[in-house]
Amino acid sequence: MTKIISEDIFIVKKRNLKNDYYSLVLKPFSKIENCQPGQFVHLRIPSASIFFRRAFSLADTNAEKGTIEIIFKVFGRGTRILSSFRKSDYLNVLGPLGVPFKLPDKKEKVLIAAGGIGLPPLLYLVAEMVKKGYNPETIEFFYGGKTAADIIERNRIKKMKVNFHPVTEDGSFGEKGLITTPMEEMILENKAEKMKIYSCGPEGMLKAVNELGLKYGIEGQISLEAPMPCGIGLCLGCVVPLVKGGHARVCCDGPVFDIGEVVL
Amino acid sequence: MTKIISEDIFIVKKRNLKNDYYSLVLKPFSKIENCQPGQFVHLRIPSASIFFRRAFSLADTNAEKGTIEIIFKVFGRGTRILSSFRKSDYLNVLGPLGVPFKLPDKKEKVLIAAGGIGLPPLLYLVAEMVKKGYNPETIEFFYGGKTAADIIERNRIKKMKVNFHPVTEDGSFGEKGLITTPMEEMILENKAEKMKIYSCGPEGMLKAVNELGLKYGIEGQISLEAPMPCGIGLCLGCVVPLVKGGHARVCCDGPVFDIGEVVL
Amino acid sequence: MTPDLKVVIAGVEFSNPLMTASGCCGYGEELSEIFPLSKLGGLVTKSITLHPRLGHPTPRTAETSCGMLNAIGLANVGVDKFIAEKIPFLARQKTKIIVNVAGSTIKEYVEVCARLNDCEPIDMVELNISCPNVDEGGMEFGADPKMTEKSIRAVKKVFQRPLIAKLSPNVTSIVEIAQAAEQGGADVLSLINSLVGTAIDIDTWQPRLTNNKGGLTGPAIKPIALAMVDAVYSHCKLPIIGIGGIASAADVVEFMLCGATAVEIGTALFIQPDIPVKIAKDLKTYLKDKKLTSITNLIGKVRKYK
Amino acid sequence: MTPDLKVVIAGVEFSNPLMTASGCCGYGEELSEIFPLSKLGGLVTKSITLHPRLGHPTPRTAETSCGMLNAIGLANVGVDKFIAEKIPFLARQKTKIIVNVAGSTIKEYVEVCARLNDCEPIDMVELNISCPNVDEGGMEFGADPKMTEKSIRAVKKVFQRPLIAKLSPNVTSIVEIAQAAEQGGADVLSLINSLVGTAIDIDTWQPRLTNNKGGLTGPAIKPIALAMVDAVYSHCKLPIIGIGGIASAADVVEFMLCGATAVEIGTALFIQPDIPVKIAKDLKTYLKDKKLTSITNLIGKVRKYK
Ligand SMILES: Cc1cc2nc3c(=O)[nH]c(=O)nc-3n(C[C@H](O)[C@H](O)[C@H](O)COP(=O)(O)OP(=O)(O)OC[C@H]3O[C@@H](n4cnc5c(N)ncnc54)[C@H](O)[C@@H]3O)c2cc1C
Ligand SMILES: Cc1cc2nc3c(=O)[nH]c(=O)nc-3n(C[C@H](O)[C@H](O)[C@H](O)COP(=O)(O)OP(=O)(O)OC[C@H]3O[C@@H](n4cnc5c(N)ncnc54)[C@H](O)[C@@H]3O)c2cc1C
Ligand SMILES: Cc1cc2nc3c(=O)[nH]c(=O)nc-3n(C[C@H](O)[C@H](O)[C@H](O)COP(=O)(O)O)c2cc1C
Ligand SMILES: Cc1cc2nc3c(=O)[nH]c(=O)nc-3n(C[C@H](O)[C@H](O)[C@H](O)COP(=O)(O)O)c2cc1C
Ligand code: FES
Ligand code: FES
Repeated sequence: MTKIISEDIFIVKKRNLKNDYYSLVLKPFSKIENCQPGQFVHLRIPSASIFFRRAFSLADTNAEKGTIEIIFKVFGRGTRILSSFRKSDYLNVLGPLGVPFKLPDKKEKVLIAAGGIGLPPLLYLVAEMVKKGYNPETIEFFYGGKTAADIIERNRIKKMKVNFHPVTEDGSFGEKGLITTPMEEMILENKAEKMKIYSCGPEGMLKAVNELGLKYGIEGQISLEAPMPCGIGLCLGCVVPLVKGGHARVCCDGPVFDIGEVVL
Repeated sequence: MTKIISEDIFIVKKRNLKNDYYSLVLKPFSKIENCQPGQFVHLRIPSASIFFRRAFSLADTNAEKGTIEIIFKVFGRGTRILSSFRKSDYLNVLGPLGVPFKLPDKKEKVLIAAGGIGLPPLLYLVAEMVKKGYNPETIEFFYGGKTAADIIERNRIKKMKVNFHPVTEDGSFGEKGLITTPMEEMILENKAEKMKIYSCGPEGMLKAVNELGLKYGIEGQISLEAPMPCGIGLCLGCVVPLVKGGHARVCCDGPVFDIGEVVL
Repeated sequence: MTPDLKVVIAGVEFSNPLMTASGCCGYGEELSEIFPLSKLGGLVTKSITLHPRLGHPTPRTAETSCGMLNAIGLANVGVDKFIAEKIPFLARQKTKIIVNVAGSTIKEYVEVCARLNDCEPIDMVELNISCPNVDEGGMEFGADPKMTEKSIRAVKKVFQRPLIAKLSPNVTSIVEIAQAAEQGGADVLSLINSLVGTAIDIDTWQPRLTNNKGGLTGPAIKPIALAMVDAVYSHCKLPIIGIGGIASAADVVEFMLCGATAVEIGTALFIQPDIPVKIAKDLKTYLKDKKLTSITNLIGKVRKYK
Repeated sequence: MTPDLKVVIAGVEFSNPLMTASGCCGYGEELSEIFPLSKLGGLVTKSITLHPRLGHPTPRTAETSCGMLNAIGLANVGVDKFIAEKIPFLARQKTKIIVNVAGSTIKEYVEVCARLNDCEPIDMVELNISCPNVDEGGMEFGADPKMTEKSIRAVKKVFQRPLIAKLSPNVTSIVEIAQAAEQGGADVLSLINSLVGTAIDIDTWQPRLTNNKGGLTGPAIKPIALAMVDAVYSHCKLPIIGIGGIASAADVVEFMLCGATAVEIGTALFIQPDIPVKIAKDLKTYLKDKKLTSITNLIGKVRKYK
């Protein structure tokens, strides 16, 4: 049995979450049992101006219903066209792809660091942890955006009963500034505890989070983006340099890497 | 004011006429007042595998509603994708294009010779004639297809009260054979009358109709098809040789030509 | 302040850098039913030859992935009829008129250009030394530096206004050909013409073109054209007109950043005949966003990696 | 009766004419998670060089209209690690193994091929004398008939199994290069490699590739590749492996009608990694419809216009 499949699956639910943010629920995905948080799917967008597939992190899966969810923001041509798709349209999905997050020990404090459209894989990670019996009170959910409009799915996060720390650059929702400031405060206040960081978001943020982890010796993982022609390790188009030397492919050696592993 | 326009217009009605035959009604088309039978529109089909526009004869127009109708048969990639479009989708339409049919004298007997998907422009022509007060009894509507399934819009033809002569190659509907046989009989029976022929259909049929016209000295017009990259006379990709020498562009010197004018 | 789209090439001022490419706008009449030709910086006519030509039989175009093949075969009315019947219309249009000239011998080029020299409304001639669709020569001129230089030098003697050499991409080094054209006295370079290609009908096993092969054009070839403009700009002093797959303002910006002073739009006209009007509008918006006052600020400004 | 997809090239039998192209299937491991490699006639590895290479920094790919640009820069593990770590996996696959070799000097090609000669599971070597993405040479070999002949002759001395010369399309006459390769002793020709191209980011004004330019591949280039296969088939006796934009069974049929005995599929794998399996199935259907018993009935059977 192959581990990865490419198949046409249907949009069963489409939601416009806020402004340019959308959620698509798709089914039936044959490899639903293989999916883990941190993995992504590669979608083919049938249009004249789109040649490559586009990568989207799994934002959730539902094994009983056979559904997967992706959440995206309209960014360029591909996502614009994707946002025009409707319920009962189908898309060709290749996946699940990439190396998933390694779950923390149950005793550890977990710092989630989501930035902008880096949210989806972390939503899935936390949902999975809660489902697996992790205590949501040990999960500190930092989520930063430019402005209030970039903090989506607030109720979904609150429902998971984690400690929610929204941060916006303009202070229009939650704390004002960048998430690394309250994160560093949290780290300093809880020096005695064992902690793990999980992060996904814009490059600048990942860099800051990576440094934070290195500075305080906190282990954790970050999920990277890269241009991904194939998504499965064939083309070598998505490489990042490794601290130990050499290159790693973001699509199949990642997208999840340990803090301190890659040169950012 | 330019004579031709390119604009996005909406599908307001889609009908699956029979098997692979579809009708699309589109609006609002700004140049509706300019449209005449024999003219066509050039549709852009937004898809990765379709580069050129595709030409479709006007099958009807409704000036009050601002709608145009096209009727097509799924033939290749373009028409297959077109058949997947739905109500409220929009298409970019370039038109109206080409030289229309010249209407006959009101006293003349009119022989319509439609073959397969050559029907749409002739439907429009006859509807327009009836609207303009031509006596439908003087219109002999020959319409040939491979089999019964290829004779579409029968009620629509009957409602126009013309003399309907369906012909199928396998005899599954109407007379058996090719339309030129009953047409020739009709010509021989009505030698005394002045007649005009209007035809659109597959190449072989047009050739036979053209010869019929020449043989009996009956004037008329045929509407041709050709590969049409631009549809407006820019590329010279659609030329046919003329009997008098030289080339004519099917898209803008045609698609309607006089019997005896082009080398078939 | 609205940004300025004006560009000057070999002393001739164009109201914007957008021209229609040879063979893609006939002699302008049809396009003028879609938009006023004054919206164009310039119009380049279908290739004119000494004698009228019918070209190859239909099918002489074929659809390909993001592009097309054509083997029209230089169908045109011939220089005399062109001057008598087409120039009067063109002369009335408020746009620059560039006549594209093709031939199968140097003598033919010279003869056509000599007649055009006496025709006042013509602003420039573009020498098609690169058409892949005629057996008699066309292509060979453009593939051989010596022939390129020689033919241009000969034409320069009889045609007094600016001369554009239109280069073929079907060569090992377009820079070498560009330099030969410069040597021969060309005032401007335009590139690229179409790339040799073919397509087969898998039902009939026949080529999709009666000429068996043709020229590939359209968005498919844009990256190739862009790399060639970039290479020629780095090795030649002449102003460049970029051609190949242009279908948007973004494409025009790319070509200008790589060194083009103006562009020609070909195949895109078949898909969207009013595209030059939209591109001109979008270019203004782009320049405004970038806080640039003149489109000439873009020319050759690509910021290459070291 | 199921039609036979088997083809024989230089004495080696392939279960079908479908191979994966160099640089588009790594060393086979990843693809084997999508479908069993036995479904392929053959697999062509990423270019192997004497020493390991990291290639150019990211971004080293860019999307284009119906195609892509890449300037990976021959990233590979080097011949020693390839033999030690990749060959054991490849040897277990029930498909033909073709190792693509690149170098910047003839000596390097020879050294790599000598080591591969001792490596039993390898069925053929494909000499990449045409990669546009390295400054040190690659490209020049393939653009110059003399260098082509010389490098192939040198490799033939050390590599005893069939040798494929992979040709560059960035030349005035690919026929001339093909004949030089034949002269040098190549057993098979494969064509085409990618076409030099570039793309610019109009926001940053930087090229989309850190190497400033790259190679254009994918459906966009298919008509060019097809015309080159056709030209080489008409002027050379060697068997041809067709490459360039193949993404469907129809594409394979076109290439074979133009003279290819087999094909390599590259970029299409990135869009639809299981495409070779679908193509093999569709080819059988096509042959059945056409009442042909063997796919070899297609080779060179294009019915050209006179
Ligand atoms: C592992 C991973 C997970 C992701 N998860 C999400 C998610 O959950 N939600 C979300 O909104 N976004 C996600 N993204 C980003 C998403 O793929 C981008 O939004 C998308 O690529 C931008 O696409 P676009 O077509 O809208 O923009 P475009 O402007 O069309 O593309 C952006 C630019 O990137 C280039 N590009 C796009 N795709 C590729 C490619 N595959 N290879 C090379 N160049 C390319 C385009 O050519 C263009 O220049 C993820 C990306 C990765 C790598
Ligand atoms: C004036 C005119 C009026 C028409 N009216 C109708 C009508 O009313 N109803 C109807 O069903 N059909 C009509 N057609 C035919 C219709 O355009 C064809 O069905 C269509 O071109 C086939 O398209 P396809 O995409 O389904 O097939 P495809 O298989 O995609 O195309 C058929 C073949 O023709 C080629 N081709 C398609 N379009 C072009 C082009 N523009 N230039 C060059 N080659 C091209 C394709 O490359 C392909 O090889 C008309 C054609 C013309 C010229
Ligand atoms: C149908 C067609 C006809 C053409 N005829 C000519 C011609 O007569 N002379 C010429 O120099 N170029 C001719 N060309 C080439 C174009 O001028 C242009 O160089 C080429 O199409 C690339 O630009 P594009 O991709 O924008 O179309 C023709 C192109 C097409 C598509
Ligand atoms: C990402 C990428 C990497 C490539 N690397 C190599 C290579 O290392 N050696 C080589 O000979 N060709 C290489 N090629 C060229 C392909 O083998 C093939 O010749 C070309 O892509 C055309 O085929 P296609 O259009 O099917 O992709 C590469 C192509 C791509 C897209
Ligand atoms: S995207 Fe192709 S190797 Fe990662
Ligand atoms: S289709 Fe272009 S001239 Fe007729």
